[in-house]
Amino acid sequence: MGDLVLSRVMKKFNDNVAVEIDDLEIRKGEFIVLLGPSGCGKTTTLRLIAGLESPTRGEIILDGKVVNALSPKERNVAMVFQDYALYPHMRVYDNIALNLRVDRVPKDEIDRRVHEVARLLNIEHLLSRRPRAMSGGQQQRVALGRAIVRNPRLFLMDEPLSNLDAKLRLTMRSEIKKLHTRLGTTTIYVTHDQEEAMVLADRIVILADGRVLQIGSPEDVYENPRNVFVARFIGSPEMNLADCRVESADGDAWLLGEGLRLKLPADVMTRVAGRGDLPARVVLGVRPRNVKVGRELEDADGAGEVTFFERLGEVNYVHVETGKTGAGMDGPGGASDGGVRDTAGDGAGAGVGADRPGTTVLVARWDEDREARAGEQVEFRLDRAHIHLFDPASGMSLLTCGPRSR
Amino acid sequence: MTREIDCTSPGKADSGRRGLSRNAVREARDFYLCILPWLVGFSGLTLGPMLVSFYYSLCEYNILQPPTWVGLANYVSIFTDDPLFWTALYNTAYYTFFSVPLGVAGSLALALLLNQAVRGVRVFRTIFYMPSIMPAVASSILWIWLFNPQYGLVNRALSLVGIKGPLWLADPVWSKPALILMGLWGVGGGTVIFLAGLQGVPRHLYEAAVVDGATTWQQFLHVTLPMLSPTVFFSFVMGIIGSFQVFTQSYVMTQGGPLNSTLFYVLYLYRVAFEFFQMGYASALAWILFVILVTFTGLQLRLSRRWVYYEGDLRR
Amino acid sequence: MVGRVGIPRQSASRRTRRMRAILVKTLVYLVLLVGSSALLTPFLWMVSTSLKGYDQVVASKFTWIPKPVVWSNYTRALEFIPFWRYLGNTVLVTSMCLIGALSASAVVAYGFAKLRAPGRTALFGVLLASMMLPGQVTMIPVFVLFQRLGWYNNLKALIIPAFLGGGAFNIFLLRQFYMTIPNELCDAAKIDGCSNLGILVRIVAPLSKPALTAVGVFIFVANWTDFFSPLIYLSDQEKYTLALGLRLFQSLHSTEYSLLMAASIVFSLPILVVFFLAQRYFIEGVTLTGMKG
Amino acid sequence: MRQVLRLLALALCLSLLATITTAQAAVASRAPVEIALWHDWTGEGGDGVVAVVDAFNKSQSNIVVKATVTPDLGTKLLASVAGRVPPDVVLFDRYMTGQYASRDALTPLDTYIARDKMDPGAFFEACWNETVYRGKVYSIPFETNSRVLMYNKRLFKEAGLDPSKPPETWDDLVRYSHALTKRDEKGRLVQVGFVPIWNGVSLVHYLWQCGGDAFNADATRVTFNGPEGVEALEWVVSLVNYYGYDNLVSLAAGFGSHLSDPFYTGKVAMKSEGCWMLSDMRRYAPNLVANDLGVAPLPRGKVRATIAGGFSLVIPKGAAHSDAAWEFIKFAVSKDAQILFARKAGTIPALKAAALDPQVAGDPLLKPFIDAMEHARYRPVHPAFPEVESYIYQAVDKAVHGEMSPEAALEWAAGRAQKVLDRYNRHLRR
Repeated sequence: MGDLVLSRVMKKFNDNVAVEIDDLEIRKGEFIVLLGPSGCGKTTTLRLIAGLESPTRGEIILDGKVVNALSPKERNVAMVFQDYALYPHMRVYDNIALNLRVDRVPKDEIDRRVHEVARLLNIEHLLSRRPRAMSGGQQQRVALGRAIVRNPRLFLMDEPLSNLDAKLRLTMRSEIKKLHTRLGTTTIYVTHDQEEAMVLADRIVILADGRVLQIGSPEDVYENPRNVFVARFIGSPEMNLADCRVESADGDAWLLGEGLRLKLPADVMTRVAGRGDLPARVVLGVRPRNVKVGRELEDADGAGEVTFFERLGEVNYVHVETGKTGAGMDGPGGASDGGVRDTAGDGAGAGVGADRPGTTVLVARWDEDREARAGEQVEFRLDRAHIHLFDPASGMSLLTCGPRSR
Repeated sequence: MTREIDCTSPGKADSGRRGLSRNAVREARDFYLCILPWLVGFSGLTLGPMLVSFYYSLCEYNILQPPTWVGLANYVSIFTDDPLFWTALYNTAYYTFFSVPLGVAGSLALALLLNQAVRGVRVFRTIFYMPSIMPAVASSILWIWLFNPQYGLVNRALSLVGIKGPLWLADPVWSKPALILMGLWGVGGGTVIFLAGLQGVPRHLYEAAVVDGATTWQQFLHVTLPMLSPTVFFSFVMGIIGSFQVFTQSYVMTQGGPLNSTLFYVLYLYRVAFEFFQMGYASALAWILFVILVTFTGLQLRLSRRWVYYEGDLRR
Repeated sequence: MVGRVGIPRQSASRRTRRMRAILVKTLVYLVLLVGSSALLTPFLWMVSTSLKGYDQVVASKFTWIPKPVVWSNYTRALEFIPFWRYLGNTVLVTSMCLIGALSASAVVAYGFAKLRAPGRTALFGVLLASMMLPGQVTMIPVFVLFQRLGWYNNLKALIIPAFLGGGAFNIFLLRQFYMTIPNELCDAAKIDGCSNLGILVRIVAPLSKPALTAVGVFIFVANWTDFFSPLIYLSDQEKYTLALGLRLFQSLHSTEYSLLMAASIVFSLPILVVFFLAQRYFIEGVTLTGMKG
Repeated sequence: MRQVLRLLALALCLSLLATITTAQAAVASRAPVEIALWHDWTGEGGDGVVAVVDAFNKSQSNIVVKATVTPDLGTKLLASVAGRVPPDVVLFDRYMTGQYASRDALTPLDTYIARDKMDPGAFFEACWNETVYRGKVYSIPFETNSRVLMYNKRLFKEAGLDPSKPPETWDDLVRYSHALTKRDEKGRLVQVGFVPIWNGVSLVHYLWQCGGDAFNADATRVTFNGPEGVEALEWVVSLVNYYGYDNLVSLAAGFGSHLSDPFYTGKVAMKSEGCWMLSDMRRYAPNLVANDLGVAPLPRGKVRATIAGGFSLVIPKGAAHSDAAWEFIKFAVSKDAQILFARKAGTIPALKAAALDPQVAGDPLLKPFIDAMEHARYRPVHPAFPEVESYIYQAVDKAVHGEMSPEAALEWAAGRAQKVLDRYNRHLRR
């Protein structure tokens, strides 16, 4: 039994369903991240757990007890708000001490605990300031302090880092992680930043339109996205997706897309869900890091023209427009095969925009030391072990997972 | 883009609407506890008298004797045979149409002025607030003098720019504008509300606006005004309710004249009730005014959703 | 606008900015001075009249400075009516009403602004509607009601209603201000274990200090100057308030102008003092709600 | 069982009530009855009321009158009658007697009058008649006032008029007014003679002087739009037009003279005024009173007429101590009390014997007012009259502003007023 269970929980505002979660179990001490784009219901979920909203139906079970009817205080949860929600008229000390005062904790005990927390968060020197007179990072720490000081059963954090600048965000991120390790309190953390989720989470819950799309460890959701949405949402740069036709030739399955064709290896075929056949069309997904690009590659899956070189310093990426190439491609179907040639034709003129129909942009890691030039012709090859196939109609993954956590 | 489960089935959705969760019940209980004093006061001291006055409006009632039922006769004669009713309604609408927007704008402008960090601003604020507590006798004497066609300051000022001022209070055309002008003298009361409202505008919003290169005017338009919109809304609603019930100035200064040009609705109602002892008829007049105001306010409430911004609005 | 131009022009722009600031400030002062002297005129006129003898009051040529200054008008004014007794009554009624109406409206407004409940919108409409019937027609029924309740000729009639809601105007005003307080603060307080009363007392009320002050001033002024309720509910002259006592200076056919003005000034002074003291809250709480960043 | 309980409770209540009332009665027999008198007189008049009350309280030991000054007396009285807590006796504008009596809000006093043989003839006729509604007496006149012409002798001299010969007729009044009018180089008025629309003089006043009246004898028709009314209004309008309405407005108020009448400052040479102004005038314009004030009967149109207003004492219906109240009324209209009040307040006693007593009539300034009582008229004792009069005022307003001819304005007002009168009469008959 988990520490926290959401069972058949639904929340409606007027007639709009904001959240509908059939089953979500969170174990004691876990760091769970609710991840999703804005408006997906993650904050509402958090507020339901906190007791700030009541579910329209369903049960919220904390430690085996249904807590629907309990107030936030009775649930003993602490929450860190996106805008910190520090009380502007109170000094930092009072901000942190308020919940202890409400609980009628003795004065010297309050004093001891506030200072302890302040020490932990390095804000002892700020105790007599007012929130307005502090930087965002400092306010953030105060907000954390307010949550920590009461030893809650659950930490709820609602995009706590979104108002900080990039650098501070990284610092606070690691501090939150350290804090969690140290305190071991079950934490539910809401964010729309997948990187934050990957770094912090024990498990990630991906939400869209109020529903859970996938739950899993960071590497699980990264490696085995259950559908296109998750696939695109997790990982940066985004996973490449290409519409492909499936063709069988000589008992092998081939994928044919814009400027690309590749033979599906046998191990992928065995992972096709239900061991059935692939549909006639699929969406092929592959992460940029799993695409190898070079001037001339052995066993290239396709070729294209570099349209953009993205320098990030540590890692560099190229954008390759497939299906835009001077050379024809070999393949079992010959020149007439594939959508590529149907629309783009051969030798399409230079200067054509990348969004031109019939071409696809493929983002790939660039491992060479030199910069790629725009207009450069390259070949690419996909890492067969890390390709994903999705059903174009439902968006669901067509492959069963490799290492599944659940 | 993709969905795992497809959408709601209506049956499910309905089951959620029935009843409230315990937390919602608790919140509702707290709500009713909070408003209890008002609820008691309203139902005990306001609702009863309101209903009684409605009953009176269907009666011939002279206060001194028990009312006698006449049905809709009062309403019928108000609408069919009472030119003064229309006069009073027109005068009041005229007054409201000008005095409310001018009053709101005036108090807001004054509040902005008095929110500046200038030396002695407290003294200035007190001075500007003074007219709204000035005893009616003193202020009416003052304004009668100010509006004096020959010696009054208003016309003297006008003559400086070559305009021959009107008779003001003694001229049926200018008496209402004169009273509107006089009403603006008391904007200090509304200013207090705006001053309080200005304290709620977070400074960082201005900083953000300055960074975005906003001019003072743009800052006002895009920061101050939206943040003050609840106060502006309040002032408009109260302004309309108040000015439809305007009474004292015309009662003290012009007694409705000249030529009934300052016969405002409530002044007329007052006369009917307390000079002619026709409380039934006056009550009918009051209920017509009530319906007008309820309609107006309802309209304002509806419109307000478009332009009033509440930082702490509740999701429902 | 000026802040955005390039570096070479920055010093010049700074100068224009300073010039503009000075200009604006001068303008502000000018407007304030002109405006306040215009508003002060009647008050000075009252002061001047209050210090004049009979002959000067009606002199065809108005003089600002009385000659001689008749200070005794003030002592006479205070003796003309039982001033100190009326002052005591007024202070009693006003302070009770202030306590009652301010606390009641603060609580009721909190309900309307921050708590969800079925019927809330409708009740708010009723609250607004309750201001729309002119008092002239409800006066008699209210009088009869109060008389039946045994409040006639009793200060209860003036005080108890203040505790029952504190007036629709004040509730509405405070509700509008509460609405501008971010809900996150209330949520945070809920998480911190505050009850709704706790949220009101610890969070919402302190953050609404300017608005509460404004409402307090309104309540004070309204009750201090209220003439009508004491008039119809009190029949013992010993129970009269100052506002009512002030009317005793005006008789049917003649008026003691100097005394009336002297008494009016003494009557208004407390209001001005209260306002002067209270209004520091209008600027003290500068941007308390600076929430973000 | 429940029945029995209810009966028991009832019995208990009744016995309690009985105990209380008997206890009260017991107390009452020992202590004097306290009765409440409401009035709205302050200043000299207020002192007068206090003097009479004090004298009454000293004169006997059974009744104590407690006088309360109530500003806005009308409203408060209405509320208290509606709330069934009226005072025992009220000093109120006699003009209101019809209003209240027709609504059964006053105690008819005929039994008391008969019992104590009070003589109606001892009072000025106009005063007494104004207390009679449908044959019953509802109030006892306490004081009265008439209107006379006050004029400034100095201005008369300056204009070459004989201060010892005030205007006798309307024509004189117009002639004098022309002579007394001064304008500056821009044509603005600096001084005027007589202004017929000032000092709250109703058209009814001029109507009477033309021999007309507002209603016919049985108060079924309004008659103010008859030839007398038209003549009166035409006269008023022509005099106003002579000055120019705009000019009059400009003259009416200035910063220095707002506190009192322009008569004090010599801007107005003649006016119609009641005796109540005398105390104010003595206070604010002592020199004028001492040296230049002339007082004469109002000039006549076809006949002489003045309005006689004033205050009466009434006992509201439902008053707790009407007998005691009557005792006070009797005292208050006794000759001594009447003289006492008149001397303090400077008004005319309603009791003729008091008014003609040298202590009162000896005042040379008051004497003309008392003399004028001979031609005194009073407004119709009919509940419709205030509303009817409001239309008469509107007619004057329209005519003075030139919106309608006097005739048309009166015709319009009569149309509205007749409806009002009919409505009241219909209702009264019911």
